[in-house]
Amino acid sequence: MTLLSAQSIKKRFGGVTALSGADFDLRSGEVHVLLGSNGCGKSTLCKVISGVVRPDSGTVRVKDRLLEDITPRLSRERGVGVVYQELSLVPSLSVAQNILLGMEKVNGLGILRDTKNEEALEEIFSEFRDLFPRGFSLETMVHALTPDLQQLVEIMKVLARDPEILIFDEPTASLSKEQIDLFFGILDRLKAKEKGIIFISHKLEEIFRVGDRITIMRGGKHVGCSTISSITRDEIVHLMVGDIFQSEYRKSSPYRSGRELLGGRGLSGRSIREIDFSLGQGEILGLGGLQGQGQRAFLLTLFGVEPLHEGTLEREGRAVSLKSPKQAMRESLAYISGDRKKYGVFLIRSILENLFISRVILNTMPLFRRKTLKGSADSVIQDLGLVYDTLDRPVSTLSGGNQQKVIIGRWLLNNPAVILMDDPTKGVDVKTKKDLYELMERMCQAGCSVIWNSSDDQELLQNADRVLVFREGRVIRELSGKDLNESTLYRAALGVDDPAEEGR
Amino acid sequence: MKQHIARVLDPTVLVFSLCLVLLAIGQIVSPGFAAPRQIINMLVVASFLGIVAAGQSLVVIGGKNGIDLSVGNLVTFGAIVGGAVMRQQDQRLMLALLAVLFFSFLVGLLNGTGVVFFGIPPLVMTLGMGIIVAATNRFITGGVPVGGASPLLRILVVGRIGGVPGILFWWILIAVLVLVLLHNSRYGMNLYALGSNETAAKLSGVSVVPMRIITFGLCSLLAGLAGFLYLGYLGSVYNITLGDKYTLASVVAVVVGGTALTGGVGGYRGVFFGAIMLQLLESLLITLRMEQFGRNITFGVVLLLLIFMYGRDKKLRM
Amino acid sequence: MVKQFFSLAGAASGVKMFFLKGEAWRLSFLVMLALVAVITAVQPGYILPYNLLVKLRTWLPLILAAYGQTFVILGGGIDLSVGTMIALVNVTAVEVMAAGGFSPPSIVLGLLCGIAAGLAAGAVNGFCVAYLRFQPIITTFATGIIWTGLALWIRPESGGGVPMELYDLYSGQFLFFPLVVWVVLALFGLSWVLKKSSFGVHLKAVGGNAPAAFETGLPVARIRLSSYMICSVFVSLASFCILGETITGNPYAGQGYDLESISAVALGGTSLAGGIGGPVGSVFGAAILKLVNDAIFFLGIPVNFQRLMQGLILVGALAAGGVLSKKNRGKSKDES
Amino acid sequence: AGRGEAKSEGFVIGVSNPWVGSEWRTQMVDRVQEVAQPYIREGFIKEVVVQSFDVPLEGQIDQIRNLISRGADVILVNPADANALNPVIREAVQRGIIVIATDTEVSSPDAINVAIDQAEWARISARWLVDKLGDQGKIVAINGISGHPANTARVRGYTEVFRDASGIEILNQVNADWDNALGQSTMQNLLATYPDINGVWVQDGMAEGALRAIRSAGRDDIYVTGEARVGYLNLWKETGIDGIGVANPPGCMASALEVAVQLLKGRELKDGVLSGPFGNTLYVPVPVVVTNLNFDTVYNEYKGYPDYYSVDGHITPAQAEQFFK
Ligand SMILES: Nc1ncnc2c1ncn2[C@@H]1O[C@H](COP(=O)(O)OP(=O)(O)OP(=O)(O)O)[C@@H](O)[C@H]1O
Ligand SMILES: Nc1ncnc2c1ncn2[C@@H]1O[C@H](COP(=O)(O)OP(=O)(O)OP(=O)(O)O)[C@@H](O)[C@H]1O
Ligand SMILES: [Mg+2]
Ligand SMILES: [Mg+2]
Repeated sequence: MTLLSAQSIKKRFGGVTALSGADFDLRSGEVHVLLGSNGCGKSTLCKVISGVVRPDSGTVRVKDRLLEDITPRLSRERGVGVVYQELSLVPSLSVAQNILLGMEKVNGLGILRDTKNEEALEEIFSEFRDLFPRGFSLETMVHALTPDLQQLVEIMKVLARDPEILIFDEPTASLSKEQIDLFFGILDRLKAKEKGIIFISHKLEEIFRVGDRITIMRGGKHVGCSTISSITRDEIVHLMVGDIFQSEYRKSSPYRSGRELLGGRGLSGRSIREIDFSLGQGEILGLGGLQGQGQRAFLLTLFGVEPLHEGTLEREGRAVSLKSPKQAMRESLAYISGDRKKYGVFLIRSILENLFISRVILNTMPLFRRKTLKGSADSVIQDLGLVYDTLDRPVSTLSGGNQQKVIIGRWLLNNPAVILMDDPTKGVDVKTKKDLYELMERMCQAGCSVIWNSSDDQELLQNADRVLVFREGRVIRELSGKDLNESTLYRAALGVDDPAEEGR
Repeated sequence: MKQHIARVLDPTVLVFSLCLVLLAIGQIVSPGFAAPRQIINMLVVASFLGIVAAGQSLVVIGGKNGIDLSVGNLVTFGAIVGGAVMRQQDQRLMLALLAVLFFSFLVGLLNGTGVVFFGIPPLVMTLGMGIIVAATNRFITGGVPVGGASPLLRILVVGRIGGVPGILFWWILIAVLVLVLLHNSRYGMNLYALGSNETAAKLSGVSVVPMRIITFGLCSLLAGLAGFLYLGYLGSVYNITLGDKYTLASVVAVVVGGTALTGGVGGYRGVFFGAIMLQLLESLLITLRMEQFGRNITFGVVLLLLIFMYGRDKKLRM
Repeated sequence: MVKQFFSLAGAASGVKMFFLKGEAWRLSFLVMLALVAVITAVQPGYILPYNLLVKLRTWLPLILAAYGQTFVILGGGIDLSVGTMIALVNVTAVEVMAAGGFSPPSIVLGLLCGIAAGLAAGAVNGFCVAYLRFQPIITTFATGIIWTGLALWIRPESGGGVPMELYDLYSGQFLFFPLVVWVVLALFGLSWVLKKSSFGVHLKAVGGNAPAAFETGLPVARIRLSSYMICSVFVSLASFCILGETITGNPYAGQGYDLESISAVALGGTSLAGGIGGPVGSVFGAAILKLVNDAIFFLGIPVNFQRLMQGLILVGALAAGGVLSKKNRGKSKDES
Repeated sequence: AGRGEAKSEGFVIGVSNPWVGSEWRTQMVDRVQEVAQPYIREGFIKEVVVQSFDVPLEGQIDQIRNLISRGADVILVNPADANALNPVIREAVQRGIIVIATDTEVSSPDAINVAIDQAEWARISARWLVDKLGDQGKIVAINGISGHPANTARVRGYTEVFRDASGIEILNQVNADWDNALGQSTMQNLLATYPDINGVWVQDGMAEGALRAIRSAGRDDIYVTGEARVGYLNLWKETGIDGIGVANPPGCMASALEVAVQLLKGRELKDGVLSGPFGNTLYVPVPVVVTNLNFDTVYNEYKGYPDYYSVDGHITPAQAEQFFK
């Protein structure tokens, strides 16, 4: 039975088209996987279904009933439950309050019926109890929980509503292996109860493990729908990225060992442990492994944001202590993040300001003329192939890819020696990606070095001269030369070859 | 097309046009309202608010619920300290100015420290600091103001060059400095970055803590300076609540000038005209012989309309 | 290693829970008791039931205003118009009563009209903030100006010939206990109800993370609107207390109550960012503000130091609260 | 101790002042303490306890209650409202406390008021203005806080006078909240709006602001009323205007103290000395009216005082006795 169908949904955010006519349907008793590259509109589609985003056009039907002017409240009443990618928890409320939020059992006066509520909580929590630390109480405030536990709370919250249609937007991204196993167990049971499940994940093995059908999206609409059993990985990837990605890129000039630009011994911090590394001039050092294993923390530590608890950091042989981004900038470090909305861009400010903020901070003169700034940006803008109208426009009028170029430009203006890149191609299209790869190669030839964290293994292997594989905050392997291939990387990331891991 | 509309609704343009409209209405109902002399009079009255609002806009642009409710008391403080140090003597003018600037800056640093290091919301931190400053005012004066403006200060403020009183030159000078500070200085670029995205600002090298503290300092400093100039206008301090009216008025001028209380946008151009607009409106309502209640209601409604145009929060449902 | 991490987090959350379990008012309660003790030490008569009762009568308006303000702040807003709303309610009630010659029915009608005026004002505030998404601070400041205008329109100056009976009513007894004692008891009762009700949780959810509350399906706008309207009911009651105490129709009644009520809320341990705290603390916060004044008077502190002490105590208490809550504050709503 | 018998440890005098914003109030409080000194020395008065703070109406009620707790025998209040304090005054009087209101009159039958007649005070300068203008001309008025009883009485006073002078036209009346600075800017506005003003009726510190505005607009053809404050007198001297300054004495509370002393001594008021709108007011005379006729004398007497100082006066014990049987 078709539980849900969405037809030709369109949605634009300002200048960006998030959905350009997406179709989707969900049957009862299936896990329907939604797949597509970053920014292709998966989350937006889910939000349209749940009423958080109001579509420009298109229809959503639940059990053949048209949902008009959907609000989250309405969709919930019609049996839709969503685990949002960015979670929808209230940090200052307790776990129990969050789980039951909006569906507490009350008496006629609006007073909570404690025993009933507790029963409901117990029922849901019993399954998850083992995953929570000993002594954990449901009265704990959500903000005190680690991200993985918060994710579990969000899952419990949806289960508590016992919806017929469940949407899970990248729920496994921050979960550990045991947590994921439990989650998949739950999915199986929901399936058995004839619920319809939409599951979003970027991890192909998960998709093949639990999916029944798959819809692949690209550029805001679906480009294919099939049962899992009748599709191969290659076909999926092909559908996801299209034909453009034929020309295999590979960093051409190999790393010529030169001076060490940056090096560290025994670096430990909040989420990194005893990391040794050395970065030679002209080298691209990749950071790999599963996501969230300390790669970002490592970069942020190098950039002076996260505190370094132990170990020494050397810049061209000189011991340095970097306590703030500003100090790191003075040592010619640059930090480019792919999570530009949060870490990079000043959406409401002009392109000019976005470009020059760091340059101006390093200037000796505290004053400047905007005209002069504009002039001095020319070469960098050309280098990047930035497309813009005037530099005084807010950066939010640019597309994501161009916004990303602005951030890269910001750092190029500082003539960096070491570029730290934190998943810089997130939500960037293929052409721009390729431009970026070539730019980095040119930078390396000009004497820079790059440390490159990427969640895209393909990208990592194509660009890096060496890859440090992270696991639980440690570097568990260094790959180079012929080891730079997907299977080695994958095995290392999962700890397959690591004798220490075997006993676990 | 959309961009076209956006440009028409540019707060500075809007507020400026509103000023012209108010002048026109005033001139029609009461000929002479828009006479140069009257305009200058209104500008003089607006100037003090304009200077206080300059500081206020810095704090607001810096974001994180930035607001300074101690400015009114600092205006009084500036006038009182200025008068007490100057004791009507020209040779003590510089000393008095420096004292005012130094101590009001210090108050601002304390505000900033409370906000940054103790996590006190700016609203209550500055409210509490306002009480302390008011108390200090009382303490300095013992309830009875001491000293007064020196002749030179009076000339500098109310003396006229070509019919234009000195205070307007000072205001323009301060406005130019603030505009340069906001749009052509490292500080300004950092401030806007901070207000629009603190995390990104930090990762771009902005020193968040000093920036915030200094911004509160500058705000207080400008309020103190406004008080000092006000002393020149008044001659002596008669009333230890004389600055109170500037506290919320400065916030209103900031909002009317198109600087969102959420931070990161706006600037002094709009606020400059915002201060003038408020004064024009006030004058017009008086000229219309509108009774107090009518003035209040009109004023409130105009304010709500302006908020409707550009003082709104983001939608929850996108 | 992972397990170890968990238990650390668990211990930390235990410490945090101690402060955050909605018990921030404990601190304010202690401060309040301490102030009473200090005053009693120099003025033993202070703690006599008669005196405390009389005190309660003058404090009640601020207590009620702060109580109402708490709802708005918990929901993520702020109301700078409570002071002028007090005036609007006051003159409305007095005018209606006067029209009826202060007969008992007209008094009841006057009170009802007063509440209606308050509710209307609260509804306008709430509508602008919740549905039109106006920024609360500046919006309620603007509406506050309008309330003053309306109050002046209804009654340009104070007076109204309110009979002494109204005072007798306010200071009188009701079911063996003074009326004001009942009111305070009712406030504590209501706090308990709020804590135990789903509305209380929803309000905090909206104040703590409005987008999340919305995504969860809570009627965010309606909740914010009701927070303003609930506030206006308590503000109306505050206005009636002032009326009972001053038996005057006064278009300037309630001056200063806006900022003072906000200070009381902050002193009571409620986060001005919304989502954390509760109205009980505000009762104590309001009492602290009043007690500080009394302490200053009875300790014989010179007039010129009084305000200084007041300011220092306010900032000091806020800083202490800030330090405490900084240790256990939730990730602030929008880190960006 | 009841009235009429001296308390062995002396009487306690309470002072309640709900607004500390102006120097006039400071002078009022200072003056009453000064006048109490001789009585304190002779042991008749034990102490003067002051509650002086910016408070709203209910705050003043709280002040009075604190004074009751503190054991005051007399409470001198400068009331913020004519009616609002009646209940608390009754509370105090029921406990045998003498309550005297000053500056503004309260309607409570339990208290007496000792004050100058604000309406008459306003009439003095209004009459002067009419006189100077020769019964012909356009004037504006700058008032204090709208709704404040003293302001209302004053407006009533001058309105009567101007109404009776047929050739006088009031162009506009604006409230400047007894704020010197606001007075100055309001005057600027008015000048620009009405170029043909002949006279300004203005009071309090606002008068100085208004005069400054008029002078800096280069107008010397406008008659201005004013209040006898040192700053105003200085400006008067400096500009050489033909002016008037009517004293509104901060010493009124000291006068109230003198009356209280008589009451504490057990004396009774003569019949018929009480008058006023509520029939409970003891009017004391306006101490000084400064015009060009006596300007130099007054100026020389007050020359050394600071600008904010009001030309003052209060009744002497002997004058107080005149009111009593
Ligand atoms: N609130 C918003 N305002 C503006 N643009 C938005 C908003 N939400 C999403 N977008 C844009 O819409 C597009 C689709 O985003 P969406 O989050 O749906 O992608 P996604 O497929 O979920 O990506 P990911 O795999 O990274 O989660 C993106 O280009 C994004 O930048
Ligand atoms: N939080 C936000 N608020 C407002 N607008 C946003 C927000 N996030 C993204 N946008 C809008 O999204 C656009 C850029 O987002 P996005 O990353 O989706 O671009 P894109 O379509 O992926 O472009 P490209 O193809 O170059 O990657 C901008 O036009 C901006 O208006
Ligand atoms: Mg997504
Ligand atoms: Mg994109």
